[in-house]
Amino acid sequence: MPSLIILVPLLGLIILNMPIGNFMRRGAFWFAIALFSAQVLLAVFHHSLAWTGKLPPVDALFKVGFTIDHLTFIMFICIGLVSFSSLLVARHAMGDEGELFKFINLLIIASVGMSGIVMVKDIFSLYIFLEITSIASFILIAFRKDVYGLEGAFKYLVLSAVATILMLTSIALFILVSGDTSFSTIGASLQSGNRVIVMLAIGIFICGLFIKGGVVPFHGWLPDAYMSAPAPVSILLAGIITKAAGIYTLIRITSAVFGFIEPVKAILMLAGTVSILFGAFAALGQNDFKRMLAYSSISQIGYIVLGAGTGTALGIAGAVFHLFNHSVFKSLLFVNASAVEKELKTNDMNRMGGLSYRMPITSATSMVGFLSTCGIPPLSGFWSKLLILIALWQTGHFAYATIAVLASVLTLAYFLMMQRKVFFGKLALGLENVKERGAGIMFVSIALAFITIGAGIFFPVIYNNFLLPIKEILVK
Amino acid sequence: MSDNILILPILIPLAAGLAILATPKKWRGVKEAIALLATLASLGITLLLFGKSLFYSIPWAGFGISFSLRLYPFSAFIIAATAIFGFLTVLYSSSFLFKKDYAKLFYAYLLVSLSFITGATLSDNLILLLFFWEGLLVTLFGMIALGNKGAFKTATKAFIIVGLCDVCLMVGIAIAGHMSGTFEMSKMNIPIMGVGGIAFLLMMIGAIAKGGSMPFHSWIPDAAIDAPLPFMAIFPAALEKLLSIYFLARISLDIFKMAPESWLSYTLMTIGAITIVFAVMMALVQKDFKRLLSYHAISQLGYMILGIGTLVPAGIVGGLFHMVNNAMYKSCLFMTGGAVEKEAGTTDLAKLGGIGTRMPVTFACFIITALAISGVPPFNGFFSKELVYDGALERGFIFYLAAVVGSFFTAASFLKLGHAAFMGKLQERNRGVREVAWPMLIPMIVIALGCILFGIFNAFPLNHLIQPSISETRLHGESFAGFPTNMTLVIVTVVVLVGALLNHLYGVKKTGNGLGAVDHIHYAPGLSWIYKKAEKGYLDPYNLWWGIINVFSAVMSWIDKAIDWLYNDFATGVANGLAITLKKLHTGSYKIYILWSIAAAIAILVFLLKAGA
Amino acid sequence: MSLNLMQTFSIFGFFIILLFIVGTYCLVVTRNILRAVIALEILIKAVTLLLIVVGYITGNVALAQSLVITVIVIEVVIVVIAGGIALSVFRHNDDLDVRRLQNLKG
Amino acid sequence: MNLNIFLLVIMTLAALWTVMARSLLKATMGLAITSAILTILIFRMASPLAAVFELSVCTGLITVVFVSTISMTKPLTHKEIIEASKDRLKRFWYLPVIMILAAIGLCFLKIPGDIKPALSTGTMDVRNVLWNLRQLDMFGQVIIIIAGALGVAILFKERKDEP
Repeated sequence: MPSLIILVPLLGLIILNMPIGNFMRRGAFWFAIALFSAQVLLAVFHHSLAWTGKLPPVDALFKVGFTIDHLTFIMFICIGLVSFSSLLVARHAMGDEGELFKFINLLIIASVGMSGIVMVKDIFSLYIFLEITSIASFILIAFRKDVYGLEGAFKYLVLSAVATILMLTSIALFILVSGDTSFSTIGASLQSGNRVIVMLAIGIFICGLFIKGGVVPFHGWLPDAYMSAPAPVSILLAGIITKAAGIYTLIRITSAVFGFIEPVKAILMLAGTVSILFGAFAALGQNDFKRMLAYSSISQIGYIVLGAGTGTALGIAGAVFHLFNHSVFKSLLFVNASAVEKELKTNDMNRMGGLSYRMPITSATSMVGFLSTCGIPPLSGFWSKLLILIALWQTGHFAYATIAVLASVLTLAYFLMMQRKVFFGKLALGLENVKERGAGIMFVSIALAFITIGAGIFFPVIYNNFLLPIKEILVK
Repeated sequence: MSDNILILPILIPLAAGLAILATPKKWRGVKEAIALLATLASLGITLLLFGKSLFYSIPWAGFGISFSLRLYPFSAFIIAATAIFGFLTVLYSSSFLFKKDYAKLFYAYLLVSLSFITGATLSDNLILLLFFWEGLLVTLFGMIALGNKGAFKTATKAFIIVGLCDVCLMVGIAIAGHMSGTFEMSKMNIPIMGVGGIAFLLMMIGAIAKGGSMPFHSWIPDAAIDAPLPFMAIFPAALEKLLSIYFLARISLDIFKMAPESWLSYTLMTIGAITIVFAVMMALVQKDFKRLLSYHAISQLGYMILGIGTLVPAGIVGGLFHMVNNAMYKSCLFMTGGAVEKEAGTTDLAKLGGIGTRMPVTFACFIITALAISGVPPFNGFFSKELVYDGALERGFIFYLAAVVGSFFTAASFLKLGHAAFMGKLQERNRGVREVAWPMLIPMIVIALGCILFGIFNAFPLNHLIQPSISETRLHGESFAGFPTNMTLVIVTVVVLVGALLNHLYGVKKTGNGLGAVDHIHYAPGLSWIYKKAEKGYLDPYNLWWGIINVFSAVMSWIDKAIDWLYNDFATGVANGLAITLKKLHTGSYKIYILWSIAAAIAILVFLLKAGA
Repeated sequence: MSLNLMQTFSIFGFFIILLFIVGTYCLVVTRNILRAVIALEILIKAVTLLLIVVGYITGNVALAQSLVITVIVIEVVIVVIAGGIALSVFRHNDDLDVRRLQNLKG
Repeated sequence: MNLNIFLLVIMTLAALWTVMARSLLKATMGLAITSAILTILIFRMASPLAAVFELSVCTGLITVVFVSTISMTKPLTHKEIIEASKDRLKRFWYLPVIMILAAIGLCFLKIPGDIKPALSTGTMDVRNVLWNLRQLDMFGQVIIIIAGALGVAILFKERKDEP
């Protein structure tokens, strides 16, 4: 069953590229919608089956088997949500049918990569799916072949290749001490001496994942890539790709392989805190809408890493929920940024102003997104930050908790600045004819805003049914 | 009666607020009607609930965080007061804001705030309380931001100051919950020692900052100018004081069981005394109706903090009674200010004057409430202040002295305000001033009557509202109703008030123009002989006195500005500096990024090898 | 570890680290996009060698081989993409200088 | 073993030459040579299949990719090459020094004695591993090749709006 989640898109990809005339090209959008729906349905269906404990015989195609638990389920939901958003925005943003067709192909490949990342149980397969996702992202960033996109793609490619090399080195060292590449074998062998090699391997792997996830100070590529990518690609990158490739993997690998040992926890928490502060301060100084959102992403990634670094069930639940929330509200903000960019032909915030008069829905939904980012109750961002804070408090990390809370004020500061420059105040010159974007983009914004609000209001339900069971990944 | 009726006073205003948001702008009068009905309904329910004790709890977020509401005399009394003020403010605003663009948003925010305040008051769980408390932060921001041009900046300032203090509250709650193992307030009992003291201090900061005590006050005077007036009449004047003092009383009397010997008691009293004196000094030199009132709103909070901080029965009862009284006369004073603003178009005292005859009802209300705030018998302010004096004297002469000095200047500044605004010669630009419409008058009259009734029949509020709110062990069975028993204190008060009057008359005679117009004496014929007597002496001492006051006020205003600078310039300056530095570090070259990564990777590896192997 | 295998591992490790230094240095110092890609190639060669050596001394030759084959395939695709990006950059800038790829900053 | 050391030395020198070579074409040649020596090493490590892949794909295909990319970009004039090489020398002569220093440093570095590699006893055929145990990797390769093809289609195509 789980292998269907990655096999169906491959099949779809092959069907999509069959030389059967222009028919597939035109229907590519609806085909992709159907494909993603199928993928999400499979995930949900499988999840409900896992609940009752009645797994159908896992197909014999992939002997390695897959992990399906509550964590993967949440990741599937995120992947589905962001892919849908990106697809809908692409339909409006892409120039012609041919471009859209290529975009959809790459989007499907990226989503296969991410689905693989969240399911695999083998460290080398993990590397392969990371590469699939990364390669799709390089091409997507360079999609328009403008000079900025190429620059962003090149920087991402170089840093990502370095990360790949680090991870492969680490995999080689793991093979040296365990003789295999599956999570369970490596995890079991880490206890048997070889401390130096093991620590070296763990450190190198974490560094590689930090590069992929954009944790400070490994983040250099991230603002450039987010900023230069075409609108739907920014949504995809910011919403899910870096989270799945870097942060989810970090949580999974640490819980399944390394174990939450003290030095690893210390590194995660320190890196998380540095990211929070660094990202927030850097965001404060930005004039470019998308670049500011990118730095804000770095800051929010910091919260996730900080929460995961506590190593407690609560901290990981908070981190995963923040990951979900971040996928939703950062996609929302990037969707709105793309709407603004498309209308105004610029991302410079100094040339905007008063857009709330002309684009009320974009303005209101951004407000929801940014309030959630700042952790204002009762939006969902509040709850995830609260969980992370409680976890920090319970584990006795008072200083980190204080910094995390104070950084919320910084978050508020830069988002207030953004909101004032872009949406409030007097209508800037030359923007009199700006209109709200098409219904498709507005639909995406409104839907994501409602998810943010809904996840906040129904937090107890989500918490008890989806977040609390995540602690099963800690039990080995 | 089923327990879940407790949700209604929270849900009704919330639903109404959301409904107003959904109403189209063009439907004139609909939003006012919804707001009035909703506040009336919640008023009815809270009155129905009055005197009952209910408890309602459903599991909520896990970890012992349940949605638990507790109604007992204290909270019942606060939510009833909230509902009354809510209703009166909506009534007042329905006329004041009638044609303003932002009326819709204002009503929505107001109703949501009412809901949150009721929720915060009822909640028995600290996390739930925090939830409502933080929600108030957002509506506070929203309401201030609705005002005029500078409002956004003021709103940001308020948001940052109050938000930072709320963070303190959050940390305090976390410590308290950690120490007692539960977040249910009725089950908590924490000794004030070591970490417990810190927890109390943090929660206290959160509580008094909501009310706007020094040094967290600086947004209130700005908001007085920038924010919509009904906001000032209900928030800093009434509801935030109610909530702030309610929570302060809860933490110091219920959760922490403070004893008078505790150092925190002295901390509280000192904060109270400083707030009283400093804020009133600032108020004295203000030249704007609303700004002057806003400093008094800060100063009066000092009496309540002082009263509760004494931790002796008289002080606590006095502090709580003062909270009610202050909410009444201060909101009424702001409403008169609003009436003046609506008619005269300004609140600058230099441009007002003599409009008392044009607006007799407003003026009458102003006189009653000004007398009440100055502590003139038999108005309500007198009785509560006497109780606070009593408590303060019991704990230390210096605190009593601060309270009396505050009283002196309060009286002096209201004499000045009344004179400058309502008496004196009618200026040309104010010819068109007329009495305001009835929806604005009714709340003022009701509250002014309340001030008289709560004064003359003070046994009713004291016996039925205040004293039941405090546990019997605190009160030792005493009752404080009736005329104060300690006649020495009464005589001192009267002397101080008379002194203030003399001082005022003298000052007016001396300056002869400007804000304290000379002619006012003739409009108050009963007072003219005192004035003549006072003329014969004290000339130079007065000048000297005034000089000292000016220097003192200048120092205070400098401190005020320094605090302002800290919030406004220093913090943003540091943040901007860091932001620019970080911007410069990102040179755009991938090589730099690789070098960062390598350096960090080496650091991580060295750390891991040291720590793990 | 038997002495012989240990010695093998040390000697190979020595040269693998040297190769890492060569690749990293070139990656950081070069001014040409294609040469940066070549530097990445050298790094990947070093990793390939490491994988093979590890497979050899643990006796997991088959596993190491299958991993290396996959790594090689991925390596080719990355080089092709990087070449494509270099070519597109050339069409814009008329040279391959990485110093002209610093427009996104701050 | 001695042959292995010899090959490793040659490979490192080839890599050095690749990096320091004057023209891009020479660098590509150097990379191909490095790769070829690596092939021999892999072969000597009892991994013939991987060696074949390395030889055909890395030594062959990647060189072709590089050469074709270089030929599509404008080659520098002779004068420019000389200018550039002077500049290169300035930047790259540190590398041999660093390498010698690192080599000396590494000689003193003791490999920790407690390394216990997980020795495998079973002998499995590589084809068996590849096709029966690691099908997921094969699946990944298929997807990656599709992605690469799309990349070629998108990135190598001339932009329409360009003159």
